Amino acid sequence: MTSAFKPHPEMLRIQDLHSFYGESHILHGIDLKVARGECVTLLGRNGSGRSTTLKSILGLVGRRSGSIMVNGKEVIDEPTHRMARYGIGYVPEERAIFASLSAEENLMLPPQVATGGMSLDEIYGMFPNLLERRNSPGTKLSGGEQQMLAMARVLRTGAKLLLLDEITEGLAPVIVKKLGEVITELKKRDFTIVMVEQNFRFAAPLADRHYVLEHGEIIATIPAAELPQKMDWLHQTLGV
Amino acid sequence: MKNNDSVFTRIMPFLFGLLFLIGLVAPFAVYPTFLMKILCFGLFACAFNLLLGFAGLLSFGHAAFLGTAGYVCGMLVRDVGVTPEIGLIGGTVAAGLLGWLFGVLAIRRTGIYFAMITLALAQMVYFVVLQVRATGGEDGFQGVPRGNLFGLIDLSNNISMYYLVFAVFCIGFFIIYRTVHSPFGQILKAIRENEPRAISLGYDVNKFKLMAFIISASLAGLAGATKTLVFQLASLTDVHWHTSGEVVLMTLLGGLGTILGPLVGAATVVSLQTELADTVGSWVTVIMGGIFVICVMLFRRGIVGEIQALIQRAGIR
Amino acid sequence: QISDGMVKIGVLTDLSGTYSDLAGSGAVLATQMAIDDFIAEAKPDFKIEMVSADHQNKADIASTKAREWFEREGVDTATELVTTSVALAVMKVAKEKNRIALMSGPASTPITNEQCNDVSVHYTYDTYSLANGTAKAVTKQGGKTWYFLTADYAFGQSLEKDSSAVVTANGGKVLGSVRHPFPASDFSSFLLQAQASGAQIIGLANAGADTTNAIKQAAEFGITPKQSLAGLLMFITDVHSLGLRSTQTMYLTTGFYWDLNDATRAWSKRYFDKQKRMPSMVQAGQYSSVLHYLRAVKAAGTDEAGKVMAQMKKTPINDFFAKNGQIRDDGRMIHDMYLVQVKKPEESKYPWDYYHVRQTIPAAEAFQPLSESRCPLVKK
Amino acid sequence: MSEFILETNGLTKEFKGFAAVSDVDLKVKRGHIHALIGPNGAGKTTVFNLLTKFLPPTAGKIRFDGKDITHEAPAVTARRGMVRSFQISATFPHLTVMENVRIGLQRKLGTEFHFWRSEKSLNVLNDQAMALLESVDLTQFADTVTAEMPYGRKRALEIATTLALDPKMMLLDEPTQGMGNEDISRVVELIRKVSANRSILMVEHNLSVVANLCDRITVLTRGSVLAEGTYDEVSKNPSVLEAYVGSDDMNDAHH
Amino acid sequence: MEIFGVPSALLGSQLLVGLINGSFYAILSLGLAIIFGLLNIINFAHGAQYMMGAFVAWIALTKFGVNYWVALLLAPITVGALGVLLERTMLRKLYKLDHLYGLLLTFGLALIFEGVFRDQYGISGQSYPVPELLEGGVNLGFMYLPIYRGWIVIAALAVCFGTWFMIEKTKLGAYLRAGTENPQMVQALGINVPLLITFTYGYGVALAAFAGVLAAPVYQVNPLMGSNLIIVVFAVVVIGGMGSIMGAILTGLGLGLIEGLTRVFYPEGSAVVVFIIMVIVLLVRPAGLFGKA
Ligand SMILES: Nc1ncnc2c1ncn2[C@@H]1O[C@H](COP(=O)(O)OP(=O)(O)OP(=O)(O)O)[C@@H](O)[C@H]1O
Ligand SMILES: Nc1ncnc2c1ncn2[C@@H]1O[C@H](COP(=O)(O)OP(=O)(O)OP(=O)(O)O)[C@@H](O)[C@H]1O
Ligand SMILES: [Mg+2]
Ligand SMILES: [Mg+2]
Repeated sequence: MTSAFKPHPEMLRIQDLHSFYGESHILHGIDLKVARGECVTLLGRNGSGRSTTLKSILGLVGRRSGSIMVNGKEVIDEPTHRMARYGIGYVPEERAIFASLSAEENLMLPPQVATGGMSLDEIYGMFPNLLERRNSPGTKLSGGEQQMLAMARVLRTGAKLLLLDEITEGLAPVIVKKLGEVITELKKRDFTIVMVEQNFRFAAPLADRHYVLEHGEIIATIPAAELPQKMDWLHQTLGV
Repeated sequence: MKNNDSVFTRIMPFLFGLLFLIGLVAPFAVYPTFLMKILCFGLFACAFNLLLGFAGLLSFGHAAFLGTAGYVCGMLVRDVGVTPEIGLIGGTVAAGLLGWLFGVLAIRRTGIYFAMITLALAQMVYFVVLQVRATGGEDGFQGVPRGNLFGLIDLSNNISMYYLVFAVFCIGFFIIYRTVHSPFGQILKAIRENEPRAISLGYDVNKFKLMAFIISASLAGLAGATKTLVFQLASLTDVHWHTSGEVVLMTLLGGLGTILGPLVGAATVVSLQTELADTVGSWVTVIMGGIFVICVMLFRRGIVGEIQALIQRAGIR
Repeated sequence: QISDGMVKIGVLTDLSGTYSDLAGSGAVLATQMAIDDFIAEAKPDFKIEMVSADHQNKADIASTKAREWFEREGVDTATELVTTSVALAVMKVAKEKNRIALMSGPASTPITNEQCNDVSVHYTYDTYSLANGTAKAVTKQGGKTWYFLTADYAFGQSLEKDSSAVVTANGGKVLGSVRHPFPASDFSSFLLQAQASGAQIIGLANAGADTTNAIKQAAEFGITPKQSLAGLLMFITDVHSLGLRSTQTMYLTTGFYWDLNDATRAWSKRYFDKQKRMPSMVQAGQYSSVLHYLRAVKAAGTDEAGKVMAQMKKTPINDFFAKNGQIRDDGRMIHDMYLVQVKKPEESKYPWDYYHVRQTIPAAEAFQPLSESRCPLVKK
Repeated sequence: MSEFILETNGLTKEFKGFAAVSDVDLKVKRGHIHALIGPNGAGKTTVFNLLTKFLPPTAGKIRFDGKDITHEAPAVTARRGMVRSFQISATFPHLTVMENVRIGLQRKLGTEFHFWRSEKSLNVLNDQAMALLESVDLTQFADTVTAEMPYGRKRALEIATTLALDPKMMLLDEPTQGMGNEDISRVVELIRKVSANRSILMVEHNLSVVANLCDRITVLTRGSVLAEGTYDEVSKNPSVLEAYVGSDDMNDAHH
Repeated sequence: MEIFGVPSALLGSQLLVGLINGSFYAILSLGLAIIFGLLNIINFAHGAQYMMGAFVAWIALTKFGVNYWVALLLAPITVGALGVLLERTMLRKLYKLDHLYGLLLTFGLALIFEGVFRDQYGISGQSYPVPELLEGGVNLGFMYLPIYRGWIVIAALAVCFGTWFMIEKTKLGAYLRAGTENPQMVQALGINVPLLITFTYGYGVALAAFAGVLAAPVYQVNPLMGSNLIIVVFAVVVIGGMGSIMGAILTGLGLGLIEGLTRVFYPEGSAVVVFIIMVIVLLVRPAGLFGKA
C-alpha cells in the first residue's frame, strides 16, 4: 500500500514506453526504474531519445503508450498539467524562460506542489547572478543565467522527482561545480533525479546508475560500481 | 522529398502547356466575360501569393493596389484618352508606386503587425477613393471605353478582349513564376526560413521584402487595370477590405505557396460567387465564411496543395 | 414578335447587403406579383419567366451577371438595380446589348442626366425628388434656417448641394454644414456642431445606417425636438427600424405609402401576407414598373428594346402606384410624390401606421425639370 | 596593414544602467584563433552582438581590418567579411543542404535582386558549393532537406555556409554546445581546418576545446577583461581560476 | 472664448464625446490585445462578437423582456460561452500554426455571424431603448450630457482597469503571460494551460459583447455595426503596440479624444486620422507607443 504518509520506495517506473512525434516513432519500448533518493543518468548520442524520454514522462510528446508509474501510481493517461502535482520538476533542454516575465517572476511562477522546496534566499545564495539580475526580463539574461534560472525554478516548488535535461550546458566550470554540489545535497535530502548529460565528467560521480540509449532503446544499464570496467565500452559507443 | 520535387518539375512544363492550350480555346466553350474575370482575379491572387506564399508576408490590404490601378487605368483611358495598353501600364506603375509607399511603412514590422498595417493603409486609400470627386465615389467610375489596342485592334469584341486578358495573365504569371525561381526568389525563401541568419550572411532583408512587395503590388495593379478594361468600370468594391479578404480566401482555397493554386482558388471563388448569386441570396457571405472556416480547419494546403500531397504520397509508394 | 416566345425578366437586386430590406427579396416578390397579375389580366400568348440574382452591391458582379443574362439567357430586361454604381454599370451593358434597364431602387440623378441612355427607365424616385420635396416643403412651412449633416462622398455632397439651393430659393438660409465620414456610427460630435449652429432644421444628407444612427443620437442628446430633423433620403424601412419614438415629427418625402388609399392598401395587404412587412416605395415601384413593361410588350407585340421603350414612353401609367405617370425622354418616370410627417407614437393606431400625409407634390414639381436635365437625349 | 584584424577601444554596453560590457579593449591578431571565455553573464554574447552590430555600443570604437565599423549596419559589416554563427543553430531548415550553402555563395554573383533571371543561373555555384560541403564532410547530404539532419551536422552546415562568404573573420558563439563528444572533435577539426587564412573569435565553455584550438584567450568577468594570454598563461592565473573554474586546476573544467 | 475659431464650450463637449468613443475603442482594443497577447490570434471576429453582444441584449429585451442590467451580464456570458465553444472546437487546433490561420478562421467566422444575423434580422437595424434609470441628461453648462453616455465612460473604465489589474498584478496574469510564450512548459510546471486559454478567449470575447451591450442604446443594433469599427480598433491596437494591456487602454482613450478634436477642426479627416497617426507612430516607433521592440 502506498499513501502520502508512506511513500512508495519506487519513485519512477517506466515500462515498455513508446513515443511518437506525429508519424515518427522515437522511443521503442523504454524500461527503467528509479528508487526514491536515487540519481540516474540517461546517456547516448545526439538524437538517441534521451530528451524524448523525459518529455514522454510529462506527456510533452505527440503520443505515447506503455506504462509510467510515479510513486506507485499509473500516470500515462494524465494530462501534462497534472504531472507537477505528483511532485515532478522538469528542467527542459531549451530552458524555456519566459520573456514577458522578469527573472524573479519566472522563479515564482510554478505553483508550490509540496513542502520542502528551497526558499528564495537559499536560491539566491546558490546563484548570486540571479539575485543581481532578478528584475531583468527573463530572456535578457545571458545563456548561462537562463540555465540557472530554469534549475532554480524547480527547486523552489518542492518537487521531489527532478527531470534534468543537460543542466550544465553552457555553464562556466565554476557554476558546473556548484551544481554538482547542489545535486549531491539534493540526493541527501531524498530527492530523486533523472539526468540527461553530455558532460560525463559532471555526471559520473553523481549517478547511482547509467542507462545508455541508442535509437530510442536502452542498450545497457551500468551501475556506478561497474562504471570503471565499462569505460572502454562507453568510449566506443558514445565517444565519451 | 527531393525526388518528388523533380517529379513536379518534370510535370510542370506539360501542365503549363496544357493549361495554355486550354486558355487559348476556352472562350469558345465558356462565357468569355466570366473567363476574363477569373483571369483577372487569378492574376491578382497569384500576385498576392508571391508575397504570402513565397515571402511569408501577409498583406491584408492588397485591394488597394487592385483598385488604385483600376481607377488610374480608367482615368487614363476615359478622361485622358490614351490607348488601352498605356492605361494598363499606367495602372501598373501607379500600383507599384503605391506598393513602394506601403512597403516602406509596413516591412518594418512582420507577421500579424504587417497584416494590420497593410490593412490600415489600404483603408486610407479607400477613404481617399471614396471622397475624391474624380473617382465617382459611391457611383463608381463608369463608362470606361475598351478602345483599340495599339490603336488598331478593337477590344469591344469580347473575343479580342479575352485574348488581351489572356496575354496579360500569361505575362504576369510568367513574371511571378520567374521571380519565385530566380536568384532573388532563393534569397526570399531563405529570409522566410531564418531571417537573422540571412542578415548575418550579409543580405539586407528589408530591401528584399520591399522588392517582393513592389513586384506583388504592381502585378496586383496589372490585374486591376485589366479588370477595369474588361468591365469598363472601377468601383469602391475594388478598394474595399472585403476584396483584400477575398484574395486571401482564393489563395488559401487554391493552395498557399503553390504556383497554380491561386488561379484555381480564384476560379472557384469567382464561379461560386456567380452561381450563388442566383441561388442562395443572402447566404452568400455565410457560405464564403464557411469555406474559409473549412479551408482553415480541414484543407490547409488548399486544392492544389492537397493534390500535390496526394501525388507525393502516391510517388512514395 | 417575341424572341424565343418568351419574355424574361431579370431582377438584379441586393439580397444580402445594405439595401436588402428596402429592395431585396421584397422586390423579387413584387416582380412575381406583377407577372402573375399581368398573366391574369392580359392572358398573353407568350411565356413570362423571372430570374433573380444578388449583385451584392458590386458593380462588377452586376455587370457580369447582366451581360450573361443578356448574352446567354435571353433576358429582356434587367430590373430593380438598387445602388447607383450597379445601376450605371448595368445601364451601359443594356445599351450595348439593346435591352432594357428598369430601375426602381437606385437614387442618384446622374442616371437621368450625364449617364442617361434610351433603354433605361428610372422609375420610383431619385435624390432630387426626395431632397427637393422635403427641403421645399419644410422651408415653406417655416423651417427657415438649416444646417446640414452630410455624408462625405459624392452622393452626400450632391444631396446637400441640391437641397441648399432649394432652401435658399424658398427664402430659407443655410447656416452651415458638417461633413461626416462614410460610414460612421457615432454622430454625437457632428450633432453637437449642428446644435451649436442654432439652426431650426438639421438636414440629414446621408442614407441608410448613417441616417438612422444620426436620428437616434439626436434624440439622445436632446437636440430633437428643440431642433427638427429633415431626412433627405429616408424610407419607411428606416422609420420602422428606428421606431416612432426617435423619428416622430420628422418630415420626409416618399413616392409611395401603403396607407394612402384603398388601392394601395389592397395591394400592400397582398404583399404583406407573403412578406410579413409592408412594402417600401422601391418594392411598390418595382411592381408597377414590371407591370408597365409587360403591358408595353403586349401592346407593341415585340420584346425589342427600342419598340418597347417607345410604347412605354407613350403610354401613361395608371395603377395603385402612379396616377398618370409618364416616362420622359431622359428616362425619368415622373409621378406624384408625397410629403409625409412621421406620427407621434400615440398617434399610431395599428402596425405600420407611421405617416401623416401632409402634401401631395405634383409630378411636374416633384422631379428635376426636363429643362434642367443634362441628359444628351433631351433636345433643347 | 595592422597586425590586428579586429580591435576594440573602450567598448561599453549598458542596459538601463547595468553595464554588461565595460571598457573592453580586445585585439585579435590576423590568422589567430582567439577565444573569449568567462563566467556566465560576463558579457561574451553581448560583445559578439556589438561586434556584429546586432546591438549598438553605448561607448567605444570597433575597428575591423583597419576601418572603423562602429556605426555600420549589420549587413554591411557582414559584407566586409566578418560573419558570425549563432548560439543556437542557424540554418534554413526547409532548403536542401546544397541550397543552404548556395545562399551563402550567391552574394558574390551580385544577382541577388535579379528576379527576372532563372534560378538555373545559380548552377554555376554548384561546384563551389560541393567543394565547401566536402570540406565539412557533408557531400552525402547535399540533397537532404536540412531539417532532417542530425544536430551536429547542422552545425557543420552552418559553418560551411559561413565559409561560403569567404569571410576574413568568423565569430563563433559556443560552436560545440549541445554536442556529443564525437561531434565535438569533428567540429574542432573543422574549425582548425577553416582557420587557415582567416581569423576566428570564439566563445566556448568547453575548455578542452579551447586548450586544443586557441592561440590566444581573453577572459571576461562582469563585463571587463580579467586576463589575456595563451592557454598556459591564463590557466595559471589565480584570479581566472577563482572566477571561472572554481578550483585551482584548469583541467578540472574539461568535459 | 474661442480656440482657433472654435468656441471653447463646443471644444469641451467634443472632448467629452471623444472620450466616450474612446471608451469603446479601449474595451475593444483591450479584448483584442488580450486575445492576441495570449493566444497569438488576431480575432477578426471581434467586431461580429461586439455586434452579437448588442443583438443578444436586443433579443433578450424584445423576446423575453429581459432588462438592460441583466443583459449587461447575460450578453457577455452568452457570447463569451460561444467564444469558449469556438476556442474548444476550432481555434485550439491552430495554435501551433502560423498566425495567419487564426486570422483567416476568425475572418470566416465573422462573415458567418454577420451573414446569419443579417438574414435573421435584416440590415436596417433595430432600436434598443436607453434603460429608464439612465434616461435624460444633465446640463454641464457647455453641453447637454446624456446620462447614459456618462455611464458608458464609467462602465468602460471600470472594466478596463479591472482587467488590467487582473492581468498585470495577479498570479493569474503571470500564468497567462507565460502560457502564451510556451504553453507546454507552463503545463509542465503544473498549470492547466488549455483551460486558461479557453477562459482567456472567452473573456476577450465577453469584453467585446459587453461593449456591444453598452453600444446598443446609442447606436442602431445592426448586423454590420462591428465590421467597420473593428478596422479602426485594429489600427488602435497597432498604434498602442500589442505588448501592453495598459497601452491598449490608454491608446484607445487617447485616440478617441484625438478623433473628437479632428471632428471639430477638420471633420472630413476624422475617418482617416487614426490611420494617419498609425503611420506616423510606426515611422517613429515601429513597435507602437507601448510595444516592446
Ligand atoms: N518535436 C519533434 N518532432 C519530431 N521529431 C523530433 C522532435 N523532437 C525530437 N525529435 C526526434 O527525436 C529523436 C530523439 O530526439 P531527442 O531530443 O530525444 O534526442 P536526445 O537524445 O535528447 O539528443 P540531443 O542531444 O539532440 O538533445 C531525434 O531523432 C529527433 O530528430
Ligand atoms: N538586452 C539586454 N537587456 C538587459 N540585460 C542584458 C541584455 N543582454 C544581456 N544582458 C545582461 O548582460 C549580461 C551579459 O550577458 P551576455 O549574454 O553577454 O553573457 P555571456 O557572457 O554570453 O554569458 P553566457 O555564457 O551565460 O552565455 C548578463 O547579466 C545579462 O543578463
Ligand atoms: Mg536532448
Ligand atoms: Mg552567451
